[in-house]
Amino acid sequence: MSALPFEWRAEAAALEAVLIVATEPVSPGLLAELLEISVERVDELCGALRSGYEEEERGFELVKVAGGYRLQSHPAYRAYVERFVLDDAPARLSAAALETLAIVAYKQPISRAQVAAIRGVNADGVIRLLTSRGYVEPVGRDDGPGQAILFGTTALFLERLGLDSTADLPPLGQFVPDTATVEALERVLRTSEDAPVGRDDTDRMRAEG
Amino acid sequence: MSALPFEWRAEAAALEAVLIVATEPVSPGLLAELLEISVERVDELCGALRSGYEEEERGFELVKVAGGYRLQSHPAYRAYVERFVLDDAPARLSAAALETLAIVAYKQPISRAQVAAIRGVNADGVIRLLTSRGYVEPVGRDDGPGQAILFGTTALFLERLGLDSTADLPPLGQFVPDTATVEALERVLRTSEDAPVGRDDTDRMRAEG
Amino acid sequence: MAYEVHIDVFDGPFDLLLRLIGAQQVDVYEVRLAEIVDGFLAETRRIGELDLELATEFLLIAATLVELKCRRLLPGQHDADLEEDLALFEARDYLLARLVECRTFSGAADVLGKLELAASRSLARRAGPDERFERRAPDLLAGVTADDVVAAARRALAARPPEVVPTAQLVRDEVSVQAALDELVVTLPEKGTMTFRDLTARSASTAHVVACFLALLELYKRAMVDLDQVGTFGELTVVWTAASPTGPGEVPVDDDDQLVAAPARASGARHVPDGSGS
Repeated sequence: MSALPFEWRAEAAALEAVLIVATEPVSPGLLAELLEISVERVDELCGALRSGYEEEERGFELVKVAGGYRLQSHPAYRAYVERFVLDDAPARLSAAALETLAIVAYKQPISRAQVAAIRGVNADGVIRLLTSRGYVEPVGRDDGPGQAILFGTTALFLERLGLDSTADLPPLGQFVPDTATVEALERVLRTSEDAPVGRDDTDRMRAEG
Repeated sequence: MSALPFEWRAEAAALEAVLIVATEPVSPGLLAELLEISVERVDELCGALRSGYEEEERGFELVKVAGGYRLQSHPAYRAYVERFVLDDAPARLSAAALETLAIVAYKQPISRAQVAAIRGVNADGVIRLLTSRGYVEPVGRDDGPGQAILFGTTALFLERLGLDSTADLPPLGQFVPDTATVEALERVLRTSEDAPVGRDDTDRMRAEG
Repeated sequence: MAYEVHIDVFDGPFDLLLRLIGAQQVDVYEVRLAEIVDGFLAETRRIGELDLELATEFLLIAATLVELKCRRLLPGQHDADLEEDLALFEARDYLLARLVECRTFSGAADVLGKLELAASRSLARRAGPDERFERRAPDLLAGVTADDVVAAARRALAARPPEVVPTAQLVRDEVSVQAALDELVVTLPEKGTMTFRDLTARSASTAHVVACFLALLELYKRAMVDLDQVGTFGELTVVWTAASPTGPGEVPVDDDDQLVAAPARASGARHVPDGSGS
């Protein structure tokens, strides 16, 4: 607190008081309203608190997730917290569930059929699982004749991934396979008989597994 | 933190990490066990943290209540917290939240996962709300490997419903209605309450009044 | 958990095989799909229950392998006319685009998994306001009666339709009436009398139940069983009436109803009668 300019201290402390009783991330807008200050000031104050906690090496930290500020335990003390909170740890998602979640996250709003088209298999079961976990929810209906339900990710999804908004997802472009990989795939798909699979090609690309 | 002797800092931070995630006061004995230090040391560390927060004029304070340590908002910022609690609080339970409460009432003791299995959607948010309002409380732990927390209804819940014990709840009976009845029920509910019959507990209940 | 294949040319997780083929380290020509499918079925039998996610993953990769293999087996471009050429190119581009898209999202999924893992190291504060603020919060149960609670409980406990696991598309074309018939002519003489419910209690899919039902009709047509049902939707009792036990394969089915083509869409499975009610 002492690092803050004197006139900011009371406001910063008021923020701390509200955040300590909050059960969900609190939006900067609501905080601004409560303290009767601007949203920019809220962001500035929270930034100052955050770096203060960091410098003082506190056991908690202030983060912005799912569009709001919240206090949480510092990852460095995970072992103690885990010992303290026995259950609650949500089960990790399987590879298939994560892949479907990634598709919904990047392509939302998206229908079951569109997810299935990308994954190449029926996605109903996985989407039901993700919905029951609260990561994904129906956000609307398609205009088309079938009026398919469209799905999007939830605030819980952002919270669980520690993201402020879906705009903070790493750009999809960086995951597109590089040219060499695409060319290798294309070679395999080539049907011409006079282009047998060359053994000398094998070193060009290593399997990732 | 800087006011503490260097060798104490990590322990004090670990205490902060546990206290920030705790929803109930944590006994010095449990804290000592978690950190593998003596109870006296826990009391010393908490004392140091407490006076540190005071000196730094933080918005939260460390207090000892009901035989345990807890972080809570500082009385100086009571007005902000009250405004926040009023602003944030829903005026009444949504149909979905009432259903979750009813499941706990009739099936107690019951874990979060079991509630979710019956509701078909994640119920953590609703259970958190019901717990924070004092209608539902942890009553034990499952014997199973996960040792999931089991929830039951509170005395406050009975009081608000004007019941002496949960045995006075109307019998659930062998109630397996056909689809038509269910639809009729839902229609009645929709018209008699202005609350929509939410299928999704994850979008938290909003104030209606 | 990933399903692993054990075949002559390869030993390891299935998706790795796909990647190796992509990297041209294993010739798709040398991969016998039947061997892989048999291995998978054996594994499924060993586990005892069908892991839907595993099976789905298996199908996705198997389908891609089949497509890859088809490309390799197709005649060279010299034999095809222009139109077929174009169609081939189109199909190839489509497949390539799909593979690239799949890879893109599996890369994104890896990163999401890492984010999730990192975030799980911290736990949010969720304590809420303490008792000093209790009286400030409005009573959420105002106006709620015990009758409202019991009504809500009934709604919650009874209104949800039973979960239908869409296994139908996983067994498409693999469930045959003949196979069901072969099972029945072994099981029924042994038991003499059985209810249809017991008969199909261990069926893995709706399609298998349907196959059993069709097989029963076949046996009924041949006067080898007697069927008895007390009223609509009542229990269906099957009595073996044929003189001597018959071995598998000895009762052939007409080719026409050989295969039970399960509905392609999972939602369709809900409308397939479970047989016990007709």
